[in-house]
Amino acid sequence: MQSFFRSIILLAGLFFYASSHAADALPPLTTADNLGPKVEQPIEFPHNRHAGLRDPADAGDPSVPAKGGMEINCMYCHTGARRSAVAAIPPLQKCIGCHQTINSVRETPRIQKLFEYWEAKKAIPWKKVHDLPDFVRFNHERHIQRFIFAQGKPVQEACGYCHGDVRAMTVARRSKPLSMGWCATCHQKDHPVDAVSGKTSHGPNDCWQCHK
Amino acid sequence: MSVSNLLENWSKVRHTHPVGDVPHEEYKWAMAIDLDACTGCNACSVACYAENNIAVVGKEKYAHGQAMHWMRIERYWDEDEREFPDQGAQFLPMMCQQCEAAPCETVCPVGATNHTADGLNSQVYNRCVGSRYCSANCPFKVRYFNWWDYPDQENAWPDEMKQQLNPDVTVRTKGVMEKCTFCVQRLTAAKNMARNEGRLVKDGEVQTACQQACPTNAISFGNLVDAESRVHKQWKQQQVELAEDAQAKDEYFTDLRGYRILEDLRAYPSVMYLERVRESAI
Amino acid sequence: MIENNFNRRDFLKVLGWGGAAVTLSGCGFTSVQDGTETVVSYVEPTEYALPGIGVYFNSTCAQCDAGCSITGRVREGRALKLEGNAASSINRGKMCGLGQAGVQAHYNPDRLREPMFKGQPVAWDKALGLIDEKVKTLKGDDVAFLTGGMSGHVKVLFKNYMDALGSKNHYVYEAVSPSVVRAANKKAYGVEAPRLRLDKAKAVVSFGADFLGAWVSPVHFSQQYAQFRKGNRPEGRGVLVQIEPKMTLTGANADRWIPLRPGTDGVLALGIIHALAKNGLSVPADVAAAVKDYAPERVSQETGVSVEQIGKLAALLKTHTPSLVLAGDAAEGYQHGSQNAAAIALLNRVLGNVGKTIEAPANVPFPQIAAQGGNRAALQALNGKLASGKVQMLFVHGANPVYTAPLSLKFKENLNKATFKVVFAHYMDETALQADLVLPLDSALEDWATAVPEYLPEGAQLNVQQPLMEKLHAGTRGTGDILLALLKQRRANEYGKFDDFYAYLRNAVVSIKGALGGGGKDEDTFWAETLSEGLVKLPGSGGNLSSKASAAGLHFPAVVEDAAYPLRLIPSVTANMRDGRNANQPWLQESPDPLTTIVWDSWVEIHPKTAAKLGIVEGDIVEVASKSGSIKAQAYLFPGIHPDAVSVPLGYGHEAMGRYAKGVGANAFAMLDAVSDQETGELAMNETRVKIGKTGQRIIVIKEEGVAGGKQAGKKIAARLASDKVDLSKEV
Amino acid sequence: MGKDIREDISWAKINEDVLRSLESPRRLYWVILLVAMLAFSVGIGCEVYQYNVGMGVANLDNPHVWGLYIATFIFWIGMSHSGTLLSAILHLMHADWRKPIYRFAEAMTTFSLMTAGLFVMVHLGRLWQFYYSLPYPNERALWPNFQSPLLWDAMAIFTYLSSSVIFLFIGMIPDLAICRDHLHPGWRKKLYTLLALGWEGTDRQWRNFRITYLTVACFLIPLAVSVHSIVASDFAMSQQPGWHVTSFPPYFVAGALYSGCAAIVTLFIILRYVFKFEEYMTLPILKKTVRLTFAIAMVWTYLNAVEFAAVWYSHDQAAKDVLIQKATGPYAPFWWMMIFCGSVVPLTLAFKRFQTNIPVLFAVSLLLNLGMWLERWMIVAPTFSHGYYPWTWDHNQWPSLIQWGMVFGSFGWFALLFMVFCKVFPSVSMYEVKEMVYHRRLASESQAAAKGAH
Repeated sequence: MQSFFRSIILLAGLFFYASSHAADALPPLTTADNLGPKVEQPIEFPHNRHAGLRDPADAGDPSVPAKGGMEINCMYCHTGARRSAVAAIPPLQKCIGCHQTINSVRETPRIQKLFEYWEAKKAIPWKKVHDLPDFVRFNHERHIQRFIFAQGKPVQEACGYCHGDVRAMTVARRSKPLSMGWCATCHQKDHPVDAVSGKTSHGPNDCWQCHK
Repeated sequence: MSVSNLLENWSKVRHTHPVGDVPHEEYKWAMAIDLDACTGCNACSVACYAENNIAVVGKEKYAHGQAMHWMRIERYWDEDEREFPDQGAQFLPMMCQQCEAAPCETVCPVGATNHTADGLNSQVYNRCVGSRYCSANCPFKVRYFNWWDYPDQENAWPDEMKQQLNPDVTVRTKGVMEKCTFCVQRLTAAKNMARNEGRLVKDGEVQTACQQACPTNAISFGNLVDAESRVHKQWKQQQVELAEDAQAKDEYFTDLRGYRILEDLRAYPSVMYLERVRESAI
Repeated sequence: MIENNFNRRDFLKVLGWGGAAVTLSGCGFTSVQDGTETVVSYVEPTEYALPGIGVYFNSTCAQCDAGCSITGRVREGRALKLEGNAASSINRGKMCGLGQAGVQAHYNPDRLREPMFKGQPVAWDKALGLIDEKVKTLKGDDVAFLTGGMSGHVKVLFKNYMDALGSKNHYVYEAVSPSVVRAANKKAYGVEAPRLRLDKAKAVVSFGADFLGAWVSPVHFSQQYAQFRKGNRPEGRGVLVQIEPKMTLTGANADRWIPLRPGTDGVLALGIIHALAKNGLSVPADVAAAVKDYAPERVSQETGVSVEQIGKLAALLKTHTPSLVLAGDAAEGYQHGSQNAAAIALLNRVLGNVGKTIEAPANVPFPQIAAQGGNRAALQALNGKLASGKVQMLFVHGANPVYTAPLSLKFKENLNKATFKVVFAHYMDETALQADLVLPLDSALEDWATAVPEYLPEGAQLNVQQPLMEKLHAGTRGTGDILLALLKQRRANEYGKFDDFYAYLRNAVVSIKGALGGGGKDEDTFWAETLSEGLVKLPGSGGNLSSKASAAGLHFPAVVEDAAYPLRLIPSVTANMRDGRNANQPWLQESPDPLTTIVWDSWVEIHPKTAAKLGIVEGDIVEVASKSGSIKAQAYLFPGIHPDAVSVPLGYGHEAMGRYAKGVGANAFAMLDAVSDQETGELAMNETRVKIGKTGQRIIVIKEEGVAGGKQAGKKIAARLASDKVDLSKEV
Repeated sequence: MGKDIREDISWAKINEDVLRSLESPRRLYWVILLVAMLAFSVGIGCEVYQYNVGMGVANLDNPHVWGLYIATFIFWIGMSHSGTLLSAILHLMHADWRKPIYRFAEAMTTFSLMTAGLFVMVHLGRLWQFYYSLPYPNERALWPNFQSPLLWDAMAIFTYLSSSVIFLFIGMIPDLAICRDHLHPGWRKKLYTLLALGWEGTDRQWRNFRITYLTVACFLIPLAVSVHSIVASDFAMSQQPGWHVTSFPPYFVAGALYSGCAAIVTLFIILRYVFKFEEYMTLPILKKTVRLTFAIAMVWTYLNAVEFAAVWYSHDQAAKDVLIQKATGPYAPFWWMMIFCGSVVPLTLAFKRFQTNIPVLFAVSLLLNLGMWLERWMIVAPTFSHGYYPWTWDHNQWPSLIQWGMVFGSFGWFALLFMVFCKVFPSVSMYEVKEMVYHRRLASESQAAAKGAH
């Protein structure tokens, strides 16, 4: 009987200990394998080419295709990010604007496809990769204003917190869970208000900040 | 929110009750509705349908009391049994009163309805499991439940009409509770803009859909904390205190017309009504 | 700023709105969904359309004729919501429910999508060709046009097309319009639509003018009403008395609502003058002579208004100057409607209101674009002509006469005597069903137009109606475009240079920019600013007003009772339904009638006393029968109606017009007796006498009001204070 | 009064009689089972329809957001109380006449709780998101609202249900061993072997068994009281007129015991007839149960009167209006029926000649249960029809057939579970009846001996 009670107490203790830890644990900060599902896009857009780091071997000769990326600022194309709730996919004209002068890749299949869309004046039906549920209101502008403009974080770090290391991707893939708990963990942390004052504040905790 | 967070902040849960020690900081959205100006024309109600993706339920479901009008206009008659209602009717726009100590909030089993820092009574559609306890406990009965899957109903939103849906407002599916939000999507947008400029939202910068439409300006809406706001001035002038369940002025200044409905239930509504005035001599 | 040569419809095409079908955002998915939805992306960027942020365009509301200016919110190429445009002196940024529902006219699933010839779809070229062929074979006089009230450049094109055909048969018809009062105003003040200044009046006595609900320009009047009610305005808080047999929304907001025996408005007006004269108001001798027979006792007996009440009214009007006396639908809808309106105008003259609260309207500098208000007499005239077989070809635009004509006119039969009927329509309505050729129109949110409202509260203004978004259906066309195409058939050299109506409109407006106050600006700037504002204020002098209301010839026939039809039918014009052209907008069907709170059906308002006499209770299906027809509808016991009258709302009972309108309620137009006002020939809307009988059926009335009725059960819910017990002076 | 049980029944006969109830069923059993299954499938059908189409099919509306689901939920929760009363409370009070009947009462507790739980589910607008209301760490980092009485409710019911199951099971262990020992090999034997946990009836096992059984019984009593008190809080903690009543918790508990006792009488009669348990479920035991029922009925009537008085003298006009509405409004027939069934009908139980009259008792017990079901409905519905806000008063909303179908189906579900239980497990506690017979014999022998010695 005693041993029975002892083992019961031990088991119960273990259970409560384990579950209180489980209940206190943070949700995972990335998806299991760091990669969301692969999304088929009409054109396999190489983010690494555009936003990736420069390869020192690239001499800057425009006629020779570069091996590395071009370190283009995310917001050069996703112009909505700093002024709208949605980051926005660049209009086709923006792609063409550069590519009509880049002859070195003009005949590659992807660019040819791009020009086909342009000539037909048809918008490219990109698929959403980071698609939050429709009842969620995520505001890019607030986050960009806070972390890039007020706090002075590097663009790719700030964007990368939710979008992962896009510099290394071709077609963008989701690498963070984007679950509610994941958002909340960051909102609970204190972040510097700006680059100088040393004041901090945490993200809003109201349901209606994100739920619409 | 982890357990330790929950425990640490337990005392703050729902502590937005309007007691002196926890004042509202930046915003406290509130309304004043002048029943003297209200003509009962229904413009506010239709504007609310347009802004908030409210489903048209159709005749049959209306008959079953399943209408979704977040803002309803009530029409009252005098009760003195005269042959004719020769002093007209009384109209009252009624919507969620955004109570400070909202009876609906405490009873929700999943915490789908909460108080925001701006003093709004939020309803999170996706969190709702549909126990309808909030509506059961609402004294004003201004919460509306999705008894049917309206997006799937044949004539609620035919394909063409789907294009009118406001992308800033969730389309509610069956089984969730909904109610007036004080057009929170507009408030959020206004706050966002003000934030970019490093300031607070100014009075008049944001209007609710009903206020915007109202042809007689009967509805005023704004930030009660902002001493410059019209709403603040109205509440102050009418001596209606947010944190009281009986107004001192009711005893001493009976010539003021501000009041809140069912105030004695201690829900502390955020909507002040101004009594209708009628000429006594004619 | 909007670019040159801008035609937004085409522009949106260039924009290449790649946004896939609108997703129904809902609570369905609770987790992240990758790669299922398509992102909104554009081919070419535009400065002002940023995804995720609404863009606002100014335009003009086309839901009624008041001409309110609107601002439409557009996101990702879709018009979402309409709000008032603060720049307009008509609505000053406000709107009514009817206007809000404008988006539902646009997105209505039952809109016509392609031209129909004898029930079969037909290409536009073919359709226009058919018209071309037909008009070639006809003389100008064989062709007639039936349109709603119109103004602006569409009106100009209509007139020009008529000229091109040599037709002078233009019938401007509005089933619900203040046409008798309009004529009476012309006689009394020299203008049809004088400016009414409720905001300056200390007291308003309205004989059945539902200016808060559905009369003339309700949003404007509502704003004036709010001013009028302000306790802290210099004139003090205004007093509103509404005198009418059936309580309207305005009546429900009056300080005193006086139920009047139907049709005795003029008698009461003269009675008040009599009482005023007795109270010491100086009254011109001719007037005093004319009213000498209208002693309070006699007036009281005829009108049912107590002597005491008449005295109170006179006392009110004597002390509260300036005041304003209005004549509305309830006063004008009789054989002697003109007399009623004239008597009321006389009362205004006696009170010295002319020039104070009744002011001269602004002159519209270009008469060809000024509003041409419709009336009911036009339909009767056309009907006569159709009956005689003189009309071979009929164009119908902005009217649904098959629905709104009383059955007693036999309009439908007469209409079919015309051999070729062309109907411009948004929906397959009752009239379009009778047409040989139906031309589907763009919605008001897709079409270009200009409008000059008939009732101009301040200076004259030219409202611009412009597309807020790309066309929803490829097969529809704008009225202007159709007319331009028709004109090109006849006057190619004159109109051939315009590619489309947009080009015509731009040219027409820009060419008179000097007169429109844009003399100093270059054309593009002026045009861009005009579109951006949504309206142009027209410079121009105020007109003149004369005060020549006279007592001469005022005569009121004794009310003749009809034993077989003991009750008076008052077809009511409600703010939601009006003449029924918006009945297919579900928001309006679901928006409860303010007074009865009934939705999705028509009803018969009966005073509880009358109902008790007839043994009718709420929900009884009753048959209301006149000499000319009958309808069946649910009874609603309504205290705000004269016991000698019953009231049925107009606008319900469509037999076509799509899923939301068809079969909802009963059509009260159908049963009206074809009795006309003796002076103007306008159909007298309130002259129909009816009897009422139970059918034995009973239903539960579908309404917002609950079992407590209008009672508050002793709680302070909708509270009221007497004006002498409240201090309004310090109010914010 | 006759003896509760014959003192000369041999233990072998007890085993034989009870085990016979586990053998191939009579036709009547199949008929009952079939009817129960049909009823249950009606309920299932209604729920499938409601799940797919929306709660609207239940004909609920604003303000009538709750209907028969909640009323019937309370009813079934109430039913569950008598099992605990008989098995735990009377156990602690050494009332040994409970012994032949407590097993099925305890089973009734468990099954009615399971039925009640279903009503919480079918009531939800989004049943598929039910898990939102469970407190467990999740990727949303969200917890349910611990302030909500509905959440307390869910927790209380789960605790009570799990405790009841444990209690039922522990009490059955010695009997399961008997079953194991007496049955031919087959799946049942395997089941009993598994469940009997190696029971051999050693002294050590008996001692541990007694302690455990007593401990769980002690644990269960406060739970039983708390469960219905918490269900009462769903109403009492709200603000609505007619619900915001301080005396609701005891009132609910009394009502629960009342309906439970009435149900025990009903099931007593049915089991006695179906399984021919006349030897064990004797009329004297029935009489004791009936007297207990009568006593509780009077307590309930008293508490009812207290509630009315409290409302009447409270100066809370809204609550008073609701009470008047109940007595005179559209719900009046049901309300008066409730008073009649709940307070007048039990008066028959005061008469000795009815206390053992089986047909009368059967009818009375059904009426009592009807009354108690109506009571729950009269708590829920009238407040919605006549709340604080007059504009939304709605006296004309009645439950649709879907709601009735599910209420009907729940009785099928309950009967199904109960009938299956009775066929699989001994519905009369063999070892305790043996104890009872033994104790009674000892007592009468010692009495007789004392007489003889005199």
